[in-house]
Amino acid sequence: MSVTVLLFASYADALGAPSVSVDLPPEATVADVLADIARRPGAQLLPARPLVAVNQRYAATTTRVSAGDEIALIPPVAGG
Amino acid sequence: MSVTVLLFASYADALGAPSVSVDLPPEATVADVLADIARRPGAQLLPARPLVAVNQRYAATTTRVSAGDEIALIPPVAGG
Amino acid sequence: MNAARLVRDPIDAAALVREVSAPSYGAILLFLGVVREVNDGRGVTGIEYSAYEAMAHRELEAIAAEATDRFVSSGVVIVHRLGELALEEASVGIAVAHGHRDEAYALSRWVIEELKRRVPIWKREHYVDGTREWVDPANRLVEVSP
Amino acid sequence: MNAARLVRDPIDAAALVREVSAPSYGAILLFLGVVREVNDGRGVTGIEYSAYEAMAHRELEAIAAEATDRFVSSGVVIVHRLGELALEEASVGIAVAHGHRDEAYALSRWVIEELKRRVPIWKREHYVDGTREWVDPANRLVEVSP
Repeated sequence: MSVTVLLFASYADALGAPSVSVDLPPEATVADVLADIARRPGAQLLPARPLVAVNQRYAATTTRVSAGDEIALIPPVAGG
Repeated sequence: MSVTVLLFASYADALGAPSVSVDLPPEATVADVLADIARRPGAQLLPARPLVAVNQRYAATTTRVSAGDEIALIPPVAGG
Repeated sequence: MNAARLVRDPIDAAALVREVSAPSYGAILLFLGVVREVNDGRGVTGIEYSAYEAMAHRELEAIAAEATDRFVSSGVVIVHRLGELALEEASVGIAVAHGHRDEAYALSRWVIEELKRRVPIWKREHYVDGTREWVDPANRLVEVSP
Repeated sequence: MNAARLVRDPIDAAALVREVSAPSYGAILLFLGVVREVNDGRGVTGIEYSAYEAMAHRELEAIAAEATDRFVSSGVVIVHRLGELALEEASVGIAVAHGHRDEAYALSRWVIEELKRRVPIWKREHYVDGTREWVDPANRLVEVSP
């Protein structure tokens, strides 16, 4: 299956796009998404374990990912 | 000498006037002012030692009082 | 900067914020004390504030100056209203500004506590039953003078 | 009551105060985070705020709801601005109200700390030398992925 991963702020700059499409095996988890991202050009500018949100909630690396989920990498937040 | 003592809020209500004139001996102190006030009708509604300001500053009972000083009794404050 | 005023017209929140603003500040905090419908279980319809005006103004100015001395590079504006206030109207407005929020919160708190401790202002609450009473926040018993 | 919004227009301090007001409150506190001219010793000319908007809005609403749960009988309105901000403009406005000031201060502080901890909003500072940089408040070193 394929999922879209949203990128923001410094992460979008690092990977050169506001989102990327990631191919995943069935029964994939957030860790699989991160492993794919880590192989891409520019990913060396990201921390080893960036925060991830699945369907607009912070998720663990073990969180399951399904087709249609809204996945996002969350750079260090700086609101306020 | 004679000084005017300003009264406010519940103290003005108690003594029935916004100010009273007090006759004092030379070299008088705040304690002399309070002793005079305590003898007046309505003074039983005041605390034994009301706060006093002399020339718009909080004063001790030992503070000297001179002719022309601005003297005031200060009820419990309730600003804010 | 610091400033302090006694006023009879409604307190303008936006104007206080503008007045305390400057490019060196990262945090602004506005405290408003407002007339509420209940105090100590009694229904309140309004509050009348009065003051020993000359001394109250002097004390407010002293508090504002002491505040900006204690918290270096800060701004403080204190406004206290006098007269008859209706429910939801602000009796006091304290706008403070600082580079950082920790200091802004500490500063705001310090100012309101000092104001309540020492500024000669009094309030008489008007109750739903038509009675009026001077408020003693410390609930000190009125002692009989000897 | 509680409410939370992301906006692109300037934050209206007086409107936030009005929105959070009610006759049961005795203390209102408005916190404004504003763009300052210096950050970590560098001259700043403006800040650009961006967000993962859907999630940021959801988190802001969750914080406002949790705040009014933690502090019974309180009001909370949170507004965060996005886009290009000039010096002295407010990026965030948090209006809280409670019967008493102790709770109002605690509530205000809790909301801003939660907001800074978890709401997916980012800022890029523009410096006097013409450069721009994303701000990492924790100053975490950017680690190289394995």
